[in-house]
Amino acid sequence: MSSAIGRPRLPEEGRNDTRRRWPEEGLTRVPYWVYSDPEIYRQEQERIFCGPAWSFVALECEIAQPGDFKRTYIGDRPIVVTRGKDGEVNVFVNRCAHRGVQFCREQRGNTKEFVCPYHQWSYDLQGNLLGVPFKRGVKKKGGMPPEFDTKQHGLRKLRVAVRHGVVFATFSEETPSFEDYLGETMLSWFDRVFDGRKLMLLGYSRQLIPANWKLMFENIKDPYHASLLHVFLVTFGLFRADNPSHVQMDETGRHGVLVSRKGEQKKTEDLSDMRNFRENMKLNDPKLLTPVKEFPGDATVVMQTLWPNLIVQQQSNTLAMRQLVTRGPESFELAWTFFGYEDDDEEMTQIRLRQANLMGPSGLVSIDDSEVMQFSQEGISSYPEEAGVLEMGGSGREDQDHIVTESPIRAFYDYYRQVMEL
Amino acid sequence: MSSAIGRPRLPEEGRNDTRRRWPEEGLTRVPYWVYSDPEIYRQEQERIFCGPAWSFVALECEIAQPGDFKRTYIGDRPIVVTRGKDGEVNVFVNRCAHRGVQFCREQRGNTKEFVCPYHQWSYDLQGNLLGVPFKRGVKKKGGMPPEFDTKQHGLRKLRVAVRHGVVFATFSEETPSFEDYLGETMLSWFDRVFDGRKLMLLGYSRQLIPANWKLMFENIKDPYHASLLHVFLVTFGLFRADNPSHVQMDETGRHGVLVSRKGEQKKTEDLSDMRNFRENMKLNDPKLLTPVKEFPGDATVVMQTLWPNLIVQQQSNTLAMRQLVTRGPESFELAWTFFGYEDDDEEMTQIRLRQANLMGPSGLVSIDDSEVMQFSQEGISSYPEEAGVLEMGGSGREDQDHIVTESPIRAFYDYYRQVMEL
Amino acid sequence: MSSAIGRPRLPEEGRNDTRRRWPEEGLTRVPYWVYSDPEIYRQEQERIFCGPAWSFVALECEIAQPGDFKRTYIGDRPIVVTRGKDGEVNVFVNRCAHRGVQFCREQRGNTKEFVCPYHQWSYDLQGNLLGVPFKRGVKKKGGMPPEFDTKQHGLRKLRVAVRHGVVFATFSEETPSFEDYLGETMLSWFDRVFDGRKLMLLGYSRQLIPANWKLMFENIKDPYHASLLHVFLVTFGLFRADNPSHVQMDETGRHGVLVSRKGEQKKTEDLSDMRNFRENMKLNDPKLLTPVKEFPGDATVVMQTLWPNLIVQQQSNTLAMRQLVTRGPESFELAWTFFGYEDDDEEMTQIRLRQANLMGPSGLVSIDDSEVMQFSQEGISSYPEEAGVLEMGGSGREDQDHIVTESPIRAFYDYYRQVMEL
Amino acid sequence: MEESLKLRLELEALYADYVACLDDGDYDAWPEFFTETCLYKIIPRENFEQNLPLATMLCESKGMLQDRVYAVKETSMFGPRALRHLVSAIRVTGQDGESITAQANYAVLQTLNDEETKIFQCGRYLDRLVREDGKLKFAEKLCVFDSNLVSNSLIIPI
Amino acid sequence: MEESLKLRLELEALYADYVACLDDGDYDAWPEFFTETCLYKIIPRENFEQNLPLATMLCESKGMLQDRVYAVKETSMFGPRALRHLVSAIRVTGQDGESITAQANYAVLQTLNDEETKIFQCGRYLDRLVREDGKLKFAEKLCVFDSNLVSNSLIIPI
Amino acid sequence: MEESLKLRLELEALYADYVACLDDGDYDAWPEFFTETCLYKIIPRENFEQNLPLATMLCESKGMLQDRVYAVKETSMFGPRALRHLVSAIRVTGQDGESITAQANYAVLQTLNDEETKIFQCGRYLDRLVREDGKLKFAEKLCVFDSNLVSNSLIIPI
Ligand code: FES
Ligand code: FES
Ligand code: FES
Ligand SMILES: [Fe+3]
Ligand SMILES: [Fe+3]
Ligand SMILES: [Fe+3]
Repeated sequence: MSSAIGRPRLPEEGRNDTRRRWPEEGLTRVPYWVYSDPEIYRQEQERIFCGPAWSFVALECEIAQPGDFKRTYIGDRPIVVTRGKDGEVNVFVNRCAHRGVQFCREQRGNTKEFVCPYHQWSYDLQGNLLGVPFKRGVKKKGGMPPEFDTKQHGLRKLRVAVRHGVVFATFSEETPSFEDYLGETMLSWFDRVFDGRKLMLLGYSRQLIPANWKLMFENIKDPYHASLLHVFLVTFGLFRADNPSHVQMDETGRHGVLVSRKGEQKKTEDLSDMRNFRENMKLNDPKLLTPVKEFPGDATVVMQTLWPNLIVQQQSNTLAMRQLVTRGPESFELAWTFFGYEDDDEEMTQIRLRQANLMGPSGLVSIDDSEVMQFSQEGISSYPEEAGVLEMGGSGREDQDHIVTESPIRAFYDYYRQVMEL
Repeated sequence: MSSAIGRPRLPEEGRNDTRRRWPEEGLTRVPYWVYSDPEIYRQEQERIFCGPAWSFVALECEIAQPGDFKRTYIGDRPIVVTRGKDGEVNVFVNRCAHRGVQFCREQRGNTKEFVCPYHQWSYDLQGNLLGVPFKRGVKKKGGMPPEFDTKQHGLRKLRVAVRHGVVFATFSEETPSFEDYLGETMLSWFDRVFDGRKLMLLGYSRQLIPANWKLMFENIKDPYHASLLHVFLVTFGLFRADNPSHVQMDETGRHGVLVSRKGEQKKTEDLSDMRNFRENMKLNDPKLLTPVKEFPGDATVVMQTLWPNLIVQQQSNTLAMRQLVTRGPESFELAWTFFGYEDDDEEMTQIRLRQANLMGPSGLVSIDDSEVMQFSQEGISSYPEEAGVLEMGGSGREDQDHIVTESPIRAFYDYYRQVMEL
Repeated sequence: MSSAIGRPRLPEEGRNDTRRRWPEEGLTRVPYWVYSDPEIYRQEQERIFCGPAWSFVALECEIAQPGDFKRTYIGDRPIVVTRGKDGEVNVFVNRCAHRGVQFCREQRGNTKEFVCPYHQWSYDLQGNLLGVPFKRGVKKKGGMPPEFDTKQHGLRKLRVAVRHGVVFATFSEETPSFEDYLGETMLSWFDRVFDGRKLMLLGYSRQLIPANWKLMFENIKDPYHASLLHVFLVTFGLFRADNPSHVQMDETGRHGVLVSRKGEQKKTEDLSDMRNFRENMKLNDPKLLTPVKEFPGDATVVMQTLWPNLIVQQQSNTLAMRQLVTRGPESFELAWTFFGYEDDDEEMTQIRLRQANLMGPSGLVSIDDSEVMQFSQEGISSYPEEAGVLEMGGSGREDQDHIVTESPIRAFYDYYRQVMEL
Repeated sequence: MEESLKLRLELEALYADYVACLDDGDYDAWPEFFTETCLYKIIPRENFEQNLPLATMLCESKGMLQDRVYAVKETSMFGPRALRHLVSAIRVTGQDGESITAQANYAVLQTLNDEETKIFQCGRYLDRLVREDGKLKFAEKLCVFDSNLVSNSLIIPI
Repeated sequence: MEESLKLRLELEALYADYVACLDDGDYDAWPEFFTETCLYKIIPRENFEQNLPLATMLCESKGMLQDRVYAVKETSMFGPRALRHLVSAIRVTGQDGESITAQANYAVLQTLNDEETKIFQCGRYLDRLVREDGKLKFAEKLCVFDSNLVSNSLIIPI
Repeated sequence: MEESLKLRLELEALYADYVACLDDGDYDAWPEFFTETCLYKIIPRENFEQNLPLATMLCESKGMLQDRVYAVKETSMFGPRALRHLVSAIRVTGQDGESITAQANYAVLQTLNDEETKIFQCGRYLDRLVREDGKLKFAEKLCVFDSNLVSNSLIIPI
């Protein structure tokens, strides 16, 4: 953060400590101390979440009307997203400029202004300080000094980028434009779901996952696990290792996309490695798995990971933003915002809601992931001196046209190490 | 603490770390790392609570009879307050001199001696070691070495000061007399409530507040908030910004008093800033707000803050000690001891009990404060590099004859920085 | 741990900090910071639990059949104990060699192999990596690099020692043989209960005790407390200070044994120091205290403490392993495994089960201990600069033929300081 | 059916309605469970056991209950929360011509924004009821809570 | 005995059987508490209050309930756990010729390996029941949970 | 009223009295809920499920219950605490000429000095009752607790 006062700096010691030296193997290893060390976590807040990165904060449809607001976080820092009277989207800290009160308490709402409960300093929807009660004192006594300038004491504002209904924000002045930040390839995948149609909010799900936030990114950037861990997917033919699939990254390696296509639901020889395969299973109520084709191309699942806090999920017809809110080194909140399009008819909405059973805290697919993340943290945290092995698909970090690879995870940590100077 | 063994010293590093540098603005800023940094908390225990300061520990009426005791804390250190057979008040640590057991487990009681459950070392009401079982062994074997001197192994005693029924204690030999410690002005305010009449215990309330302990002092040293935050007070005319009021501090700035007088319950122009004002509200049962004049002068509310752990509350006829017990950097227990005078008649007691509805964990006034402290901590703790702004009433730390000021808070931190060498 | 990558080293600073300097008195003092300092805890994990020491992990009868396994911990590090097809016992980490998942989730069971849920890497009962799905890719794409050697990627194995039905394991290559590790004296006491007869598992009890793990060893190595704290023992004549008793240690001081004999249930003059003595108490149902003589010699209670995580309990006819599982500096799990012998008849089993009422989380004796450990931690943790006094029975660390001594505790810390370089 | 059993079943229904009223946030209806001259107290165990008269919350009439409701709805500042009562072991402990005494165990679970559900407090209801126009009303309701320590503020009645 | 009381007592027995079925892990029996065309939803309070249609778990027929059971038993990967329901304040809130509406408070306590018991979630059942062959069945069961935040995964139905 | 319903209501009253007795600390009265030759066990789920015979607390007669009470009152050393039982889903699961089997879910909340209330344990009562002089008594009471892990000591019976 660019504030001049008392800014935390990394103690030199922190950088050179042998306890925080990356294994010599480089890209093919991730040392386990990155998942639990409190000092690493502190630096992540500063360098990553408050650094030059666009964090997802809202969908426009969550704050459709002037005066609408949403309360959320970037990293663990509380912020507020509003729509001003002019229709523009604003983002500022949820921390009173006076003495720090987290003044906004409702998850969502509509307001004309924000009034801090403590001394009723009031702010407009842009975060500007409107009023300081008794600023000129009472009966000619007290009040703020004459040189006190309300313009200097507004809420700290974040830069905002809105693209096709999705709102991002950044604490840093150095973050490039959102389009440059994503890069051409990632932007085109982003625009596949966010094609300019108005979005419609379907609802929220929230999980508190007892694991380091990076394990969530590893999970989604890991196509290798899908056909092995997710028996439901495999049993009902939604995903298989031999489906035509590919992974792509942006140039920096921080963003990525996993694309796959529905395969068949029968046994082939390539699947001898999938011990969980069951042939010919049928649902009692097949409505759940009756997808409707709606996107161009033949991809049925597209999972896009956007540094540092977002996963855009398109799994058949269930669409969701998965926002990561860090809560210390060993825990994060996964906040799901499910949505559809304003032009969906009732039946389409019902299909989306029904398929939401696949994802979220009770997701027939995602349960496996949230459980396995907990198991990972429990294996990792008491062995900080050990390291994970990332050798599937080689040791590089390039795009690949199959899913038997950990390339996207290597790419992620390649960028991570740069930002963290590790 | 003056113990010679293994005494923690501040690592030099801790003092010079740029992460712990006070903002250049000085008195008008409080950096947010003081509310959450564990190392700052550790130093506060040592320098403040175990330092040269008188901490409130009991009312005499809580331990009226010889043998009566009370279990409590200074900072986070467990202690016991007793009344000896000689009628004197004693304070010592609640930590067996043998191997550290917190031997006293009941909140209050009466006893002839304290016996540690582990090996039944026994202590008298002064904390002297009375007996060590099998000190001379059994059947001529074992026991303590001949040079073992029970006089050297009593419970660590604290110095005690009792004034007009109120008991204070200190770990330090350097603390001046209680009277000098308070200073003339503070002492006269103290003596206003504690005028020598015997006190009568009415009962306890305890809250666990998820905020740094200093936020409680800021709250009570902040007359500016009362007419803005406390809608109940304002609605029913108990406090208003235009009431005649003033704040006073001792010379060091560590203690303070906020004095105010009941005003009228109608709208005047000075109140245009009070958005919560409602005219002509009446209670369904007006008994709650039917105060009886009992103190000399016209002050209706006097809140005195005594460094480092006490607030003396006189709000109309409800009297209470509010003792701060720290529980880590982000949490403290607020222990309320409500009292009256022994010469109160039954009706007066009932008035006090009824008005206790204004204060405590369910206080019609104090709920607002405990909630806002939580909101403060939630706004502050993830932005440690930012700072609060204290410019109301100028930038000095002098007494003021109005309430539109943060002068007492500036005075508090002025002294705090000296003690903490920050 | 001998892993080469990113191994934590002690920062020099940690060793010289005056906050971590042992009191000059040496053996007769234990500074209270050893019970709560997180850095001390971290070093204990590395130097003690992952160091050259045999930790108890299982009874053979818990994993009687090939394929049987048990999930447990050494220090706070998760491990698995298995019986291979060859009947041999194996111990390895419960942390997938791929990316760290704690793959074994059931407390006990029987299996042919372990399959990590994340990517289904499979391991045999020795911890060898058997299979990596899609190792050679799918449709000729992806997979592991050709040089990937499954032999190099098994689960980290621990060394195993089995003696008379009891299984120990160590992370270190330097740990001497189990027999040398115990030494002759300790081994003979060990062999008293574990005489080669097959054991029979009776069941588990687990407690989460809010105290540092070393307080548990102090407690059992402290014969001084038994006749004072345990009123039940004394009231019903199971243990008295004047019973013939002795304490023995191995040469290093790390292991110990407390041996005592049942005394009489009447008052003698030596007992004037036992304030809890009650004469002539009788149980309503005396079955509870009707022991059967079963071991050679006249000892009725033998409590053996084996560094770093085991207490072998023989209290009359109730036999149990008490395993210490650390959970941070201020908490540990005490895992009790009660057992008998395979050749016990039904009545003997019932006697053991009945006498189990004396021990465990509801033990008529052990309740006192677990409560007093909590009280100790609560007295100790906020006074880190103070120290416990160990002068009972002198200042040495030799064997003694009575119980009025703290010699075994001094011996324990003598060894502890060596290992910890404190 | 015996009278005593009938009474217990009636009480169970009353307690169910009472806690549903609070958990649903229907605060205006809450005073209607009481008589005009009722006594309502929430009191920590330590004061109760030591015979110290101080209550954490004290209402000496239905009017005071209504004033509490006014404060909760109009004047108090507090963060959003959900409360959930569990009541168990409802027992009629006495009965004379005029009134009925009853007891029950309760627990109140509280959920704040962004947090997991926590036990807010648990304790015992010690109640005296009378019949008005056929309906049972609380003439006295004592909530003695076990913890002494309140998790920040106790805003909504128990 | 009055009809309304009789119904309440019948409901209490039904809820007791329902939670025992889940706590005992007898998942195959669970769908039998519902009608063929039932609607079952677990929904966070925020969606419920904001009229957002998304449910955390949604079953639109007994078949879907059975599919959930199949997933719990055969396809989902999750750590061992014990669940324990507490139900309180069961109330009949409406009744017409065809169906009965009822409410209750619930809390679910969860215990994972090596951990102490925690509140997994609490909330309100909002149910509609019909009688089939003399037995009450859930035609609609809504579990609105207070916490919004799920403690990792919600695997077993509530 | 049907006999089975009557029995359930009688059991509900019995459980309410039973937990009130314990929560009120009226330990001397506790053995009176049992027969002379009763069997009382508190047993962790893992032992119960693995058929391991070890109990955390085992009393094989009313005399042993009384001895436990003596220990709690006279010999055991432990810190002050408040306990609070919640019982739910009481069900009669069997009945023959001589005895009745019943089950219920329970949770025990514990409050220590200076601490907030915590779940001490939860689990299931598995009981067998017989009638003595018209009153139901526990011939067997099994408390199977979910957590395996006891929060320090289990001193007071469940
Ligand atoms: S802290 Fe917000 S107005 Fe003072
Ligand atoms: S610790 Fe207190 S007597 Fe030993
Ligand atoms: S983490 Fe175990 S197989 Fe990948
Ligand atoms: Fe997945
Ligand atoms: Fe205030
Ligand atoms: Fe002991």
